[in-house]
Amino acid sequence: MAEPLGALGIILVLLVVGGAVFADLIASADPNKIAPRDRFLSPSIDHLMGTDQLGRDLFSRVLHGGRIALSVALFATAASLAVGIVLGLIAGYGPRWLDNLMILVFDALKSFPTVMLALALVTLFGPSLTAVVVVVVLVNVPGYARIIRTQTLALKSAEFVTAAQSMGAGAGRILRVHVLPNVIGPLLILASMDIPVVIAIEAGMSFLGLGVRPPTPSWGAILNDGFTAIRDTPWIAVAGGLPIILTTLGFTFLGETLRDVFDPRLKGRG
Amino acid sequence: MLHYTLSRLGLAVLIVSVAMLILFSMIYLIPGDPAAVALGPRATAAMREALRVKMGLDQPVWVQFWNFFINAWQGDLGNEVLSDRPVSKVVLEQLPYTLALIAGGMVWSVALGIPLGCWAAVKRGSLADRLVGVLSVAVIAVPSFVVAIYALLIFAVSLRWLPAIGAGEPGDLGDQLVHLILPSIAVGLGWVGYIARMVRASMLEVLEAQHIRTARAFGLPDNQITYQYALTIAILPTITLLGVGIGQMLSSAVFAEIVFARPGVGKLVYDAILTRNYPLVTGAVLVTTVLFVLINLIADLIVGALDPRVRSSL
Amino acid sequence: MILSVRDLQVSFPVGRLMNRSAILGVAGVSFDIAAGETFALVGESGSGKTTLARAVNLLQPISAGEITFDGKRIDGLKGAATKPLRREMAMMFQDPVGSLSPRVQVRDIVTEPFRVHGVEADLRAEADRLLSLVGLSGDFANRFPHQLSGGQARRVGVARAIALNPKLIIADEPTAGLDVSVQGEVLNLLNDLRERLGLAMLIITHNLHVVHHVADRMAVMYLGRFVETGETEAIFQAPAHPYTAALLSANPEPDPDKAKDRISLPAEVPSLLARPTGCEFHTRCPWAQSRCGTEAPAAQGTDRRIACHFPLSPGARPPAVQETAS
Amino acid sequence: MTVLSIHNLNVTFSTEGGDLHALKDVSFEVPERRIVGIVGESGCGKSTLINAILGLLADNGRVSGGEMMFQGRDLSRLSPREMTALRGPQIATVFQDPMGALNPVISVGRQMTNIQYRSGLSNAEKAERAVAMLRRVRIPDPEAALARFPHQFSGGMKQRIAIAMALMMEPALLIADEPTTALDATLEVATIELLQELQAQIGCSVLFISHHLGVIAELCEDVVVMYAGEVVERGTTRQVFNSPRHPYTERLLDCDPARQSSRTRQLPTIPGEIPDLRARPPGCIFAPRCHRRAPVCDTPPPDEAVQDGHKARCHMVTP
Repeated sequence: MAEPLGALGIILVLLVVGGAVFADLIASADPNKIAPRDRFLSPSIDHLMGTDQLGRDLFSRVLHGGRIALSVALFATAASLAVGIVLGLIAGYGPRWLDNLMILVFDALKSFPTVMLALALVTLFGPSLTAVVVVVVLVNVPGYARIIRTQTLALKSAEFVTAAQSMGAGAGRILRVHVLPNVIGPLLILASMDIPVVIAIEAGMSFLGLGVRPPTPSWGAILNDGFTAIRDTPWIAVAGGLPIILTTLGFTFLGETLRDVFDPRLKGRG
Repeated sequence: MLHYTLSRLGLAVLIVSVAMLILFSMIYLIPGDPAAVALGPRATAAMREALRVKMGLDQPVWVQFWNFFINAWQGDLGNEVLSDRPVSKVVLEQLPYTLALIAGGMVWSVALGIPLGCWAAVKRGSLADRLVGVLSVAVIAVPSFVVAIYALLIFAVSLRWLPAIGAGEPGDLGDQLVHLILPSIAVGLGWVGYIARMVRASMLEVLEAQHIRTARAFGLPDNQITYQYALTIAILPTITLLGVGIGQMLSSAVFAEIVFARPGVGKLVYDAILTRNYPLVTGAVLVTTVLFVLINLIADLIVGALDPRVRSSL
Repeated sequence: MILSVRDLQVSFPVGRLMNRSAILGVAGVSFDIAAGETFALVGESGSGKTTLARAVNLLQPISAGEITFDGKRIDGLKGAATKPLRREMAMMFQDPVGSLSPRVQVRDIVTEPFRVHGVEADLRAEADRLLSLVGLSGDFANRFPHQLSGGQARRVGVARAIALNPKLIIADEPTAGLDVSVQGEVLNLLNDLRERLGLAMLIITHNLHVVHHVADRMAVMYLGRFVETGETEAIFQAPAHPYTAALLSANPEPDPDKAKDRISLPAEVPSLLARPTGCEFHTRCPWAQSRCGTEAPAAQGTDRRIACHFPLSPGARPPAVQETAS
Repeated sequence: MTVLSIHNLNVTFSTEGGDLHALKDVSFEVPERRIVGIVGESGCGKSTLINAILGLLADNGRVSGGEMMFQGRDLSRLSPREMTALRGPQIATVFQDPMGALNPVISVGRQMTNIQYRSGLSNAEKAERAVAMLRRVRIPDPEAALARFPHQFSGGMKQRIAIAMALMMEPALLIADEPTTALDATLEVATIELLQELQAQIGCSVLFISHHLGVIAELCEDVVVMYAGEVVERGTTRQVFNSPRHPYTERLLDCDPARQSSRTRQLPTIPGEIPDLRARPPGCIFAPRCHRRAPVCDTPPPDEAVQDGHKARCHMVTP
């Protein structure tokens, strides 16, 4: 992958992160302030992206929506990683029957189509950000755990691990010193490349009205507002979709470049 | 091969069973009384109790699960709340629309993705390779529902080239196909990228293999090496990936059906959630899960049939 | 005796559900190693030599037999009970680089036994001491395994093995993957350390010539059994089992005038799933007679034990081969 | 008549750390119907040499000088298409790893008929030739073997199948790249005998690469000793093994434990490491490790002829 792509990725990511962090400074308008007189205004100097059906400033809502998207992405990814690593190490290094059982559960979890799983969960527990995080963890953990498990299994019979066993080292020490440092690198890279996927899940669930609850600004929710009024006020849909596209592209380009730099062996995988 | 087929089949049954257990646990974990939730706030205590007995909620957990499990394997997913029709029947009515959409997305993404990936691998390092690489990554990154909405906005609303909503007139194949174009673009676009990348990566891996070097050392023509010696091996992981891909397309199909107001399982579930029609939701989730497992099973069997190493392993 | 092994068997399950059975990777072997002695196990791939070594090191469960180490029965020990033993018995593995943890510095690799066994020591000083014992300068302490050549990595492996002054070192193919010019270095180092530290060694190798220069006694393995055991020098002077003779001739002196008298073995090594009847070597033995196909030979002798009905006399040549070139 | 004559061959790889001069002024000949051995330790350039001859150098490598004359044509000047036409029918190769050398998803018979695509024979004739060749390498039940896949054969049989494929087209030159290294010692003997026998029948020349001195001594008539990408000594096997003139050859032969017929506790070694090929010393490449080093060794050594056909690249050689 060419370096310029990485640079483009960094710029996009910085824009999105900067916009989210400094949302209050950049956009003076309150993202949730309802102004019935200003409904459906097209983009102008006052409202860079126009306003929605409740007269809220879309530019401000988009920037604040970035906060939701990024924090959900980071938190859910970190949670998936923690759970995935622990379960993967247990499955890979533990007894055979436990491994078989865990793999079966992972496979069963993966056999739910993502959105179907999300729909089922939300039906049962109600729409919320927690539901989004739970869905992301349930979707990611089987994959992460499998990667760690496969590599742990391969390392289990590696000579340097057998050497540590023969020296009398316990399972904890072997996993910590000899296994984890050798398996975590590729997973971190893959997880960083999953950030755009997580952002898409959050936006998608919010689009269906199953994620954040109104009036909290979210890109998916804005997109849904735009979709409802797509024939008359297309700019709302554009305002909701554009940040999703730019963010996922930015993180993907950055992740690809990072992977090529740190771990060329993984090239083209995933 | 028989052993392989049977063990794969057994595994698939096991996975579906565990998936049922997970789904059942989720239902069982619902805070509150499912009967009360199903009947709404205006129901009397007697009505709730009657429904509890009817739903078997008065029995121990394991009996409830066993009943659910046995009934589900027999195709009985309960009745939906609104019209009291069998859930399985309602879901199966909608399934063909979803399958048509997935097939549409799969066909064009395979037809484009495999040649692109092959081409990029053979022309490794060239401008074409890089271009395919960047475009693949880009189309993978953009979520399918955004593609769906933008496609709707551009081709249906602005340009008015293609119809925006519905699945077309029943019986009119041409109209149905026209209505399929935009949704299958939305569903398949990312998969062009996935497939191209996968084919490229596994082609490159195979082309490095010792036996390819041997084939070159025997002076075989490049085309034969690429297509007969390398692609036959490189295609195997791609077939597995396609099995997984159909599961992801089931997800994308939900969005595409909602955005383009198409009938289908996705639209069905979405509407069921809005009307709190829970048996329909869980039933549809189970059906799509079984479908997904079945497709993966088929992909595994195809790989097995194509790979002599698997074929002869008992 | 530092190590006594009696009738050791290791079996592996094979097949699935319906037709499950077991094969014997090690099919009943006995040997002793005295303190300070070097004993070598020689065999080709599939002979069970590595399995045997792993069983002695309790890395592989055994199915029958006894292992006595330093006067104590150790077979059947599990989990924490094996820990004291692991200070006394160190194992070196085949792959010089691959047996070193890739993300750990050499300094921490050679002192890992101290950490594992909670031995209080100045680890920095210990690392320097161990590295200088194996002839590496202190600069190597900061390197990672992939920054070492095969010979250097092997030395680091040796340093780790001797870290806690074990009584026995088990070395699995100590010269595998090394160039001839480096093999000598490693063998010299092992000889040298053995004399200075009074170690006993169990060396596993497929290369007979390695054995010649380091081992006091040796055993030749075929299909999980010893076919010949004895003083190394005596076996090299006059191999008595036909398999030993074939192995010895398979690795000839690089001399164009002498190289031609190899003993060539027809057929391939039989599968452990279908062990031949009688003497298990008879399917490939140029000297085999009808008795060999029906009756298993018992190992004869005390110091020198040979499992063969018709041991070779010194300098024996295979009987005129009837038809190998058809 | 020589089949292959390599003269002052240089191969360079461009790497991130600068140009790597992998082969420097390599010269030797493979006469007709003779078996020439190339011996050297890891990093000596054996594999690069084979890849250069076959025109299969990695993308970052190139022939940067010299010529490789094969039947009157310089291999380094042939187009990829002409090279492809030579590989197989004229120059055949057996590689080291019998496990990976055959395509896992194509049947043995199909692979053996595929490589005869230029022969113009009918499919039945191609299959017949394949069966005949498998019989010659002693594969049991060769007709049935055609329908089987590589994983259904043992390592030794796979290597014999690879040999059968290489010799089926009766090439003028067979390149054998450590064909017995992955095999057990007793199988190695059988494989070498088979190679010897087939070579005599077919009458091809063989370029046999090995790090195993004993095998070279047994099989080869001529030997080329390589060190760090250079040919340091060459001659008939007797000349080189009985009276080595280059200090490296001398030491290498000493190091072989098989040479120490009496038991010793102090085996000879060659101290030091192969130099970085990105920065070759101006003088003799072996000088830093040489026990006979003199000031003159800082200048490039001559390719000194010791006697008829026996040459050593060393200042210290006196004819």
